[in-house]
Amino acid sequence: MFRNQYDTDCVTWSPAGRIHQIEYAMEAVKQGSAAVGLKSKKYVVLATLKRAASELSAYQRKVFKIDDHMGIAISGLTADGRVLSRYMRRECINHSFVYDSPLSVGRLVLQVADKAQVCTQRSWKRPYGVGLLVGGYDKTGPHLYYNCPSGNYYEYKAHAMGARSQAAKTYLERKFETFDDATLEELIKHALFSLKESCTDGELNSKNCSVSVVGLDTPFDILEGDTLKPHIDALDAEDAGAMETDTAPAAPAADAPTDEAAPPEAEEPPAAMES
Amino acid sequence: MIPAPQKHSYALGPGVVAPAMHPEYGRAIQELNNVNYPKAGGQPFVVDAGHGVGGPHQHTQYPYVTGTSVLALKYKDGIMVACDTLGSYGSTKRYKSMERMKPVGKFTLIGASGEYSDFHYIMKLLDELTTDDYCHDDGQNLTPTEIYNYLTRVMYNRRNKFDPLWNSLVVGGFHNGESFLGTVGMVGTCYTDSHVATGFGAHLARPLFREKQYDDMSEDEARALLEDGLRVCYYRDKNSINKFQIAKVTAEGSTISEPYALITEWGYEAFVNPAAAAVGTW
Amino acid sequence: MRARAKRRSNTLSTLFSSIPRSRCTTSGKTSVDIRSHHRSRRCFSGILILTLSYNVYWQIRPREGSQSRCYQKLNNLDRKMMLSAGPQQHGGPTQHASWSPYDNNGGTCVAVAGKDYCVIAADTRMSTGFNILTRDQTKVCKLTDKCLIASAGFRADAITLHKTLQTRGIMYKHSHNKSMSCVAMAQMLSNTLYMKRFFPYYAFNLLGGIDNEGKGAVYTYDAIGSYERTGYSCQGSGQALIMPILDNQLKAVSPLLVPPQDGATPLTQEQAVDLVKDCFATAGERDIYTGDEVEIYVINASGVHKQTQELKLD
Amino acid sequence: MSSIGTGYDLTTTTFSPDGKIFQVDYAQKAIDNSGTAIGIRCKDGVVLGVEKLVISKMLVEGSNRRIFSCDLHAGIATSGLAADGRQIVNRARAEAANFKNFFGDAIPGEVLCDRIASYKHLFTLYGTRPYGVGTLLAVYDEEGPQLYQIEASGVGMRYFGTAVGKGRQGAKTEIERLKLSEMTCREGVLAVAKIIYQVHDDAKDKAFELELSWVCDESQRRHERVPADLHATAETAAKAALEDDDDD
Amino acid sequence: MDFIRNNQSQSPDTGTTIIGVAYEGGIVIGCDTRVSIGNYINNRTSDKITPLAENVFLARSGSAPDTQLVADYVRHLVHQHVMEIGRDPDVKTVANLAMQIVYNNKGVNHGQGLCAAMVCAGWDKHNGGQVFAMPIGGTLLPVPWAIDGSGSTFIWGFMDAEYREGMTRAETEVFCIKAISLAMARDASSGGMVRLVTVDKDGATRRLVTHEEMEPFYEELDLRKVRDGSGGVALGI
Repeated sequence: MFRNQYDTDCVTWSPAGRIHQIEYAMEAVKQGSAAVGLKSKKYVVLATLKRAASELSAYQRKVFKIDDHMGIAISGLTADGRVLSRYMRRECINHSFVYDSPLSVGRLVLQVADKAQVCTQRSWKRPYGVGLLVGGYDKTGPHLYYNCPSGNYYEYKAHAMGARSQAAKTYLERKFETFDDATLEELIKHALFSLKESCTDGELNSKNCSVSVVGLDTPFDILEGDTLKPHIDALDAEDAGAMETDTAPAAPAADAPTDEAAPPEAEEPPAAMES
Repeated sequence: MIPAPQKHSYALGPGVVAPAMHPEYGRAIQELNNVNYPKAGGQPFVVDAGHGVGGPHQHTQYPYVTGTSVLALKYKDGIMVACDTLGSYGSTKRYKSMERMKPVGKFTLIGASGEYSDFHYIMKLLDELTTDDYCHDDGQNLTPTEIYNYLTRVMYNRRNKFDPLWNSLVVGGFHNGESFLGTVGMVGTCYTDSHVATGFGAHLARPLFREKQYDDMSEDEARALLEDGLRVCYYRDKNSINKFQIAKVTAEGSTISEPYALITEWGYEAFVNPAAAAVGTW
Repeated sequence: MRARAKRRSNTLSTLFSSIPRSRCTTSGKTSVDIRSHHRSRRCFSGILILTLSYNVYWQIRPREGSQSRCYQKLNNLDRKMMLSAGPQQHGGPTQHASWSPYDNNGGTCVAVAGKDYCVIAADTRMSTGFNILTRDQTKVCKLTDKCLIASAGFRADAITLHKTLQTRGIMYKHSHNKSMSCVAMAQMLSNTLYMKRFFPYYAFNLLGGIDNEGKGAVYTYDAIGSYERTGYSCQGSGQALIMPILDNQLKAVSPLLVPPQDGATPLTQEQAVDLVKDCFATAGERDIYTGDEVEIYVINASGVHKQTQELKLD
Repeated sequence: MSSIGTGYDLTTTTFSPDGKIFQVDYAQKAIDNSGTAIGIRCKDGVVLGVEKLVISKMLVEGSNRRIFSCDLHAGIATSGLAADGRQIVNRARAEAANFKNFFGDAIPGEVLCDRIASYKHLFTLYGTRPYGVGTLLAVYDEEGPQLYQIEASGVGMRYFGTAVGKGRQGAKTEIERLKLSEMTCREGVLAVAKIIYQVHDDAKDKAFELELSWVCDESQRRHERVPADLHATAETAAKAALEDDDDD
Repeated sequence: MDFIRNNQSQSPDTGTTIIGVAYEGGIVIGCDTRVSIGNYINNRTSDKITPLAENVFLARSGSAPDTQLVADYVRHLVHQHVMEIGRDPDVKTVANLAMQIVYNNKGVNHGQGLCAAMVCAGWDKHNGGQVFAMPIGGTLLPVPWAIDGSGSTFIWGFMDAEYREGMTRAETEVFCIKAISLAMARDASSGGMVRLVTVDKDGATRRLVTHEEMEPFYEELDLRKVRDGSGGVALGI
């Protein structure tokens, strides 16, 4: 791995005006297993791929409920993610204690981002090594945000992060314009389809993935195991059907050229520096 | 001693500080002032800890410049609030153009009876909150209910410190097609209703409201009823003057009228010689 | 110059018993801060120690001859203010303002537990003195799917107590991945009340719900956290009117029995609801703080069900 | 003197032998690589404009703004690291709120500029890195409309018109041609939009969103986004002007 | 010296009359000059009008140390502020600082708060002449005129009846002198002379009016005549 003298802490600018430590922290997000998020006009769906440390271990937790109207999916350092989720929960509780209303998703995301920025500018700290997909529903409707270790945050209509997320992203980029009016069922389906693109070791099943939903009159809920199974089964059924009809756009094979055109490495670092 | 800027958790808004900071507040403030401290975060449950920190204790143990009753009711298009413009000083009618109703954001209105300086302070807290909303510019502004709940916390927590804000507040607003009307007292007593009144008005005007107010009443009816309430208060509350403002909040936003006077009735025949029927009485 | 400095420090010592301290903030503003070290804040614990029973409301008010420092403070108010045409001059000393941190907003709560259900009910009147503040203020708060609390007394305290319990319930759920049981909630309510023992919540609480075995449970409290599981109970302004009826109709289980009994009443759910309605109708006749409407919640295996009953509006 | 590899450019606490603090220069570099932000002071107010580069088509339109209000009467446009920019904005908001709390009135432009500049300067002094963000500050206070620019180094200066970011050179040249003292903000908005479209480099960056804000008499001296219709007009006019240029 | 000893524990109180009146283009702020401890007048020529800035003045009533302290702090803060903004401060800014010090110290003096009833007035280029009433308790109100102090109780009626909008500078000064001397005529705690400060766009002018220049009121002797040897003649009889 290439190294230089400007990349050992986050308080050193490189001559090109970059901060390598932040970019490395963003690499940590890519090491985590994939998570995707997408929204319609009424709902937000987060779907995650869970890893198990060994055959004998349980699958890791990737999704955290923050409040009835909000939840997050994480990729990267789980411990960092838990710290942030605890912080977010506390903020939500505080807010509803004082105002008797749920905290705005955007405002909380902004706070988290500001918190993350502080870690990119102190010699005794390191950036958070975790990316958050925040899905929530508030006064202004459903929102999907991505919080980056750099302290940047973006509001997306659909997004994917984590290992091999580019494949999922490609799927979403192709389809996201149809999400606005999609039903919850369809959204979940799209989430699982896109997640599947990022899944390499084996099949998607109700154990290694989880889906969470939140939206209009729908408190945040995590579908795992048995509650998820029907959706996975429906997916498999449709998958089989799709093979015969419109398989072309969704087929993994079609992704290869796109992947080259926009490799994740090319896209992410400027994102840290920019806008 | 000096007017210290409010330090508060961004999560909770001005006047609201996390309890984790509270025991060692001085240190926490230092950390907040420190550039290195993240300006976000906080823990639950202590509202308005900005008080008595470091500096001397603040206690309004006595109200000085005070306003009397505030009356309010719901009607078809929203809510209507009214009060006079007198700032009493004991029983001196000292300031006669004191506005006791203020808008908070576009769709909420606060009316205050009690100590004016405390009301001023409360408005400062709320202005900080609304300015914050303005700056975020994300379409999320405080709703009347949120303001009401926030004020309840502020009043209650000051009471907990034996340092009450000496006010009874009326919070009225209109949001998402619904009227809101509530009131908060100096110890945090709060309730919402279709009509409310603070101070003397609770005794003098509310019986009228109970009889005549209904949520679908027209604006003219509502105004007439409210003016009846004001008139009764003016007849029987010595700390009131015949100079009133009436305000409403509807889907269009809030408006506060210019001060105006009510026609009062002093022409009853019996008033000429009230003791005529029983000579020797008063 | 010297004389001036002297005057200033004299002033300060009389005013604040401390000297001003300069302090520089990071934003480059220099500001001056005076700190007061007078210990008035502490004195409150002095009087509040009196408040062992839950007659707190009366004992906490300043009494004739009670010379605890904080009330001296209240009484000595504004000697100086007199000189500048302060309000007192006009109103005379009788206008002296004082305040109590408590109010009593009245209201009555009743709860009855059966084998597999719990009924918990409260009226909706909120009053202060002879004034009805509102006729439609719920006193009942849902804490979990299987546990409700009803509180009479000082509304602001009750609201805060309910919010605190709800919040802790959420935190518990976040960290344990399950809701708090009714039994746990009952213990936590006791702890919460006891923690504020020296400045108590002036709230009279009943906690009702279904316990882990599915049995109905009623927990009854005093203001500072002493609590007991019973089969039925009543709290609030109508307590003295309703409790005899309940005792008459139902038999309390002796707390001396070994092993302890849960005390659930033998009534069916419908009978229990009827009994509660009768109780409120009775209290509404004679207690000015009870009236307007009763909200009756039934908690059983199928969830929480609400019904209401009209009371007199007088 | 070259900086790289000398070891004099690794921390803000090190001067190079010829008296430079290279870390500040490097931070400036991050700003220079970022989307252009420009501000002009017209006779009745100040206009801010930003070329916000869009990194993904799945982003929600209008999100991640780079122009912020920091009080009713003051706004900030940032260029450089967005996350750093927000910290500056937070600080500016806190300063404005503190000032209002303390003195009971809106913070004057020069004071706010001063406070932000001091804050940035602090980060060039010790164990932190300088902020990689250039700031344009638009204020309309009792003394009239004012435009300030605060650099990463902590230098704050008042301008009639200025620009930061990638296209700053071209933008400044264009601004110099404007008769700012005779211009209203309505005209200013059109000019700003046009300049941003002109300096945008299609070859390097594809998509961008134009952000416009103003604080002027027409907006009741409040800093707010330019009204949607005017924004649309400005954008159309800018695109048209660009095509005209291409034709020539 | 019983009359002093009995009051030793008390700080001097400026049982006082103070006034501030705005006119088109400026303000007049005025006070009497008496400071007493109990019945003893310990200063008969005091100055209760304190400059807070070049263009803003504070008339103080209440406890002398309390109000002096407030004034000192405000001056300190205003100096810093003036340096930061590089021009004279706005009147409302200065008044707000004074108010905040009073409001934020409600708990001092064993819970009594600062005994400070003041009138703050001045002129600035943004808003012209302004008067702020600052009664005890930390209330701050912009008003066309304000009076305070023990003597003010005697002249509310006069102020209500005689104040009118659109007075000139000279008329306003006469109005203020008359108001204060009326108060001095009935309030034992107010007396001595009348001090005035007039502030307009050209700056502040001080003026001191002695008894001998003042018009006598009901049952008073005309001191103007005492001085010129024509003897004191009771008026209005």
